[in-house]
Amino acid sequence: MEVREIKSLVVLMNEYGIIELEIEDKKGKVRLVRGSAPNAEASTAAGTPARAHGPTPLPRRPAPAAPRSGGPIAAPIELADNQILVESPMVGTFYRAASPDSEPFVHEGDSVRKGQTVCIIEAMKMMNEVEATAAGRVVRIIAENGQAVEYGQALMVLEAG
Amino acid sequence: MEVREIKSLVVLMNEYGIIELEIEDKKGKVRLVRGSAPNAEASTAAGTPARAHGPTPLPRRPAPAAPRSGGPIAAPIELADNQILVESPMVGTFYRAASPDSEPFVHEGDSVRKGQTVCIIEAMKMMNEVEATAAGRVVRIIAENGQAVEYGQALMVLEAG
Amino acid sequence: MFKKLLVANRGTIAIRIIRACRELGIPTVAVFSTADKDALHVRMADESVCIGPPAAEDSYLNIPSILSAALTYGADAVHPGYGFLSENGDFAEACQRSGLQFVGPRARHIRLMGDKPRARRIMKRAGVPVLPGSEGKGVSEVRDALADGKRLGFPVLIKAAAGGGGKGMRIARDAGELERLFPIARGESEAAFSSRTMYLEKYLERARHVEFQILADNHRSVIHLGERDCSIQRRHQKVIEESPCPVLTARLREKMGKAAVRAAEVVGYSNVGTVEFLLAPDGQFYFIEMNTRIQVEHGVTEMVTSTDLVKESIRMAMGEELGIRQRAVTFKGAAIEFRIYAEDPERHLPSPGVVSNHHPPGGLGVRVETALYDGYRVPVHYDPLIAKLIVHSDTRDLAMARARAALREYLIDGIKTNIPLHLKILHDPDFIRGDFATDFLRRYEPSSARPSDADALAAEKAS
Amino acid sequence: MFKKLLVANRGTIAIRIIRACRELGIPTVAVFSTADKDALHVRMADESVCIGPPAAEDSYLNIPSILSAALTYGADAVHPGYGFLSENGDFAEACQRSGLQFVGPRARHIRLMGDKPRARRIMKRAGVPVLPGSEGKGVSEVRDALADGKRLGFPVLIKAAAGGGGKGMRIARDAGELERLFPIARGESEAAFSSRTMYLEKYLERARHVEFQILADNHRSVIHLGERDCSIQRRHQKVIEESPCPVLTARLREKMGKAAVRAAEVVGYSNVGTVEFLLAPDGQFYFIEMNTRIQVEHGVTEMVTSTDLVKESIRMAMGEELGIRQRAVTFKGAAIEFRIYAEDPERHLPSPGVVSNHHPPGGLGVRVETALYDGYRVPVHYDPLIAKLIVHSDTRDLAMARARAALREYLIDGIKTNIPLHLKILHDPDFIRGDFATDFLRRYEPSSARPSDADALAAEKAS
Repeated sequence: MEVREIKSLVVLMNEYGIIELEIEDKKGKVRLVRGSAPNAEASTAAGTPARAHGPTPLPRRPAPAAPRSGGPIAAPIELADNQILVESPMVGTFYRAASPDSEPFVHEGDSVRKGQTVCIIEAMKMMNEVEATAAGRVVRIIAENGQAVEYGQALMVLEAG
Repeated sequence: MEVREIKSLVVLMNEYGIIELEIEDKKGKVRLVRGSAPNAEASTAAGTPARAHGPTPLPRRPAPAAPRSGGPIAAPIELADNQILVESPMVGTFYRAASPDSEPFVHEGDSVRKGQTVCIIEAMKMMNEVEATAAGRVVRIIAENGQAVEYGQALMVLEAG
Repeated sequence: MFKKLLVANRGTIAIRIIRACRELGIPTVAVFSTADKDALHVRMADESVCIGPPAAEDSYLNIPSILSAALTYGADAVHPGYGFLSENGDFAEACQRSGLQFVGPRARHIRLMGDKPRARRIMKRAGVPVLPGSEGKGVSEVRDALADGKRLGFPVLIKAAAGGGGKGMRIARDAGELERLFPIARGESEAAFSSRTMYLEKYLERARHVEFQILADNHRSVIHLGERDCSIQRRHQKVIEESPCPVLTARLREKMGKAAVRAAEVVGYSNVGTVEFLLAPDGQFYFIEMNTRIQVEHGVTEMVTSTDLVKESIRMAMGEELGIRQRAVTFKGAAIEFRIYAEDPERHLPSPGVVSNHHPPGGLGVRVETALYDGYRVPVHYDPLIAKLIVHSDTRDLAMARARAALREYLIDGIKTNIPLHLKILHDPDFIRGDFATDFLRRYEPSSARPSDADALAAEKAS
Repeated sequence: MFKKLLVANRGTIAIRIIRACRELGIPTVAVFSTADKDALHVRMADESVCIGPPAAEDSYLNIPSILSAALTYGADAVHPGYGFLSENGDFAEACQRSGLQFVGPRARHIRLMGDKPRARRIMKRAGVPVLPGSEGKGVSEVRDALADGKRLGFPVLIKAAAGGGGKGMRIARDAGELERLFPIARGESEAAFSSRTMYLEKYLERARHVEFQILADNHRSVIHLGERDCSIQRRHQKVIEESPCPVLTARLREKMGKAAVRAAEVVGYSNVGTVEFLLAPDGQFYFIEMNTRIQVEHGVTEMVTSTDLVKESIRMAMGEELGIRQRAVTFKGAAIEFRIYAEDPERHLPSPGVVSNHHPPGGLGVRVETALYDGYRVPVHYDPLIAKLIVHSDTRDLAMARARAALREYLIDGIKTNIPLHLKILHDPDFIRGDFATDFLRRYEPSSARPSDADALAAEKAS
């Protein structure tokens, strides 16, 4: 699921007053919970003009699960006790391989050593290698190849073992 | 206790963040409860300029015991089951007697018939007689002679029997 | 300077008056009904008095209660705001008799302008163009109405002589409709104003509502502060007002402004007032009535002329002289007001409730007049106008851009508002071009609930 | 027109820039640190990107992160706001190298004006009066400083050549103080700017801080938009700014304005900028420095000149021409800005916390610029400026009356603010008369904690 897809879900939730939304597909699971339902009934009634004209959803109170896509404040990714996240150390573009022709650094199911390069973040034309912070198995690759990612955004899930 | 005295108490409470205040003296008992403490810590810290310069206390949420003096929204007057209030039917000036030389219509402790005149509200130079809505005993006269009263303001407490 | 001023109103206009008094250093007394005990104007005023139960007749329209409050609390002036008692000659007179300065015109001017056929006669004599219509004191019988209708040619508008707020108003497109609708309109007038007297006016197609702001002192100086185009109306409610009117030429503005000043001068009017005209597509304009009070939409004139009309109304009431001559009045940029109503924007039903997430817009050229606050319960008893957003910029296009940005920022939860409707209008090509008349908003009526002609056209008479 | 603009800032100025972009129809990208995930600018922008952890060096001062965000999200322009990277020549240059239009002056102008002794030399050559002070490239050794001090006569002000924000600044009242304080100031400069180069300026008693707003296009047209008096300062913070300066004559305004324009013209400056002067009690004025960015207090100039400076800065950056000539610039009324800081008004300590009961004032001539909302947690990591209240009216007296009314309405709970201090100042007879200099606020320091001369006088250099 791409950032823009999640964003449009969030807009939908906001417009139609959905409080909780859970989607599970082959790419993973997304669970979005709005802390309160500020715009549900009131400002954005049915028949509201399109988003471009519509009121900007402002925060009521900083909800723990505020509707942000990606990033450290994203929809929470549920981790088992023996799982850790590989997070983006910077803003940039996520690549799974060193070049378009190369093989991805890792696939889901692969085992990795601590310090092994698992992906690249391109920022300012520089390719920054992201290393596994611990040995383990790649159980899920969250980011899409070529996707814009922000600081702290979850890229992969590693499982110890 | 006069309206202006209560008002200054309310201002004090607001300025120093007092939530609840109870005063009992020979004239009666005043109990003021602030539903929330909006200005306590923040806008009106110690050393705030005098009221005339200070921020206007605005309501946070309509508190059930909002700090208003007199009137139907006044500090709640606690009534026993067999007690009722005589309330002002209009805005005006409360008088206990028909003229400055006359005897008051009633004193605390007096028994009254239903329909008996218990006081006068002067409004627009007209003297409006206020009648007891039930038979009973005047257990407390709340309003001060010559005091400005508003619509619905509690004037006296009657006790059945 | 007044010692103390009683604000005989509630909501946004009460806030507006209290702010003006604070700037002038005049202490204020607010009055309120038991339904308004938590209202913002009660908290903002220096003192406040409960004057009665929720029903307006028993509180905000209760003259003895309000006068008693003013006298008991030591006020020497009363500002009526708009609505309620603001155009009640008896109230103005009772204030003066009680030694209270009424902030507004003299009682006889309120009464004169409240009698619509009489106002028409006076204006006609003074050379102010009026719409062709019933002559004399009006008509009460269908027979006379039919004669007038034939003389004028259809369509005609049936109006109540004591009218206001669109009550007793119907459009008749032929003699048959007139015969059918006249008794209905007269019945409404009897119910609302205890008056059977009606009058007919020629109905103008595709007309705009263009009104001029008047400012007059007690020393016979009268100026106008330009116009407001209030054509965007829904039934009895103006919805959007702007200044300048997008189609007015400088020449026509001068001509209409002079007519408006003449209308006030001829009766010796004082304080603030508004002369309302219909502007036909051919550039002809016609007096319809004069409102003898501050208007809801006074803010747009304040923005383009840098004048504080509420402070001026108080200054005039204190007998001060107008400090400005007509030729010194200048206009800067364009201002648009958006009335925010607590209503379902689709179904146009009132939407009372408890306000949450109140986040008004701010910044350059953005002015909000509101009595809302977080946690406030909008009462069911009164007008659903809860806020006014006024934007000001160099041009109408820039003001519209600013309005779109501001309305997107505006958050009011807990109740429904017409903010989405305003955003739709701001993307309507005809509105953007300035090409509209008083029937513009009919296109945004829900198709299932499109009102009858008669209803929609009553919009022509919004106050 | 820019395709997309990245706002490289936070707080009120980020909101201000986003509003301007909305009006211009330019989509925006907000950047934020993890401490600002719930900040208003993040919600208001069309897109937003987390660029790092709370510490400013790792997020809002992190040039690669911000550039990467701009390129990754497809922006073609960057607005730096004020503070953070707004006066960093390397950032401006890096933007241009990455194909991003930097909304501000060229990198070399930022660098030139950032080198204070160099700016002084250029201004002196151009005939702009500068304070007597160190000549050439400045001084690094106590011995040279003492020689300068003797030549100038005491008191003197020690300043850092790369200075800003009051760092490395001390007043020396005699040679002994100079000898003692110079190494301390130099140490501060080394720590803050990695520079040992200092310079001395003659210290002016009872001077006012008067600055001129410059607007310049890329086609060598430069105008000024009048002055702002920013004398009400506490240590490194301006607290109240107003336009016009209460003591400036029309003649002096013209003279200072011309000097300010010349300062910009002589270097070929473009975009918005501010030329700061000290105005002595005898009417002499002296260039102190030029700020090469939008200022916090730009709003007061916007009110009195009806100019949208942020929109203008974006227009200039797109290469558009100034649409207005100097003689067409007119000034209307008086505007005053009150900076609202999240701080204890008595002890001047920052007061972070969760905002509740947020109720900003509104109405005619009242403008609020804020990034607050109910429930927002003011973070500890950044500047405590949380809002700006700007009032505008016909005269300074009326503006002060409006400010008193507005500040009484202003409610912000959950944190302490300096609103009570503003109300005190608005009742101070000297402030009311306009009779003050940069040391005015010392009288409101808590007596127990009255800061040393050196600290208080560093106020002279507030940015």
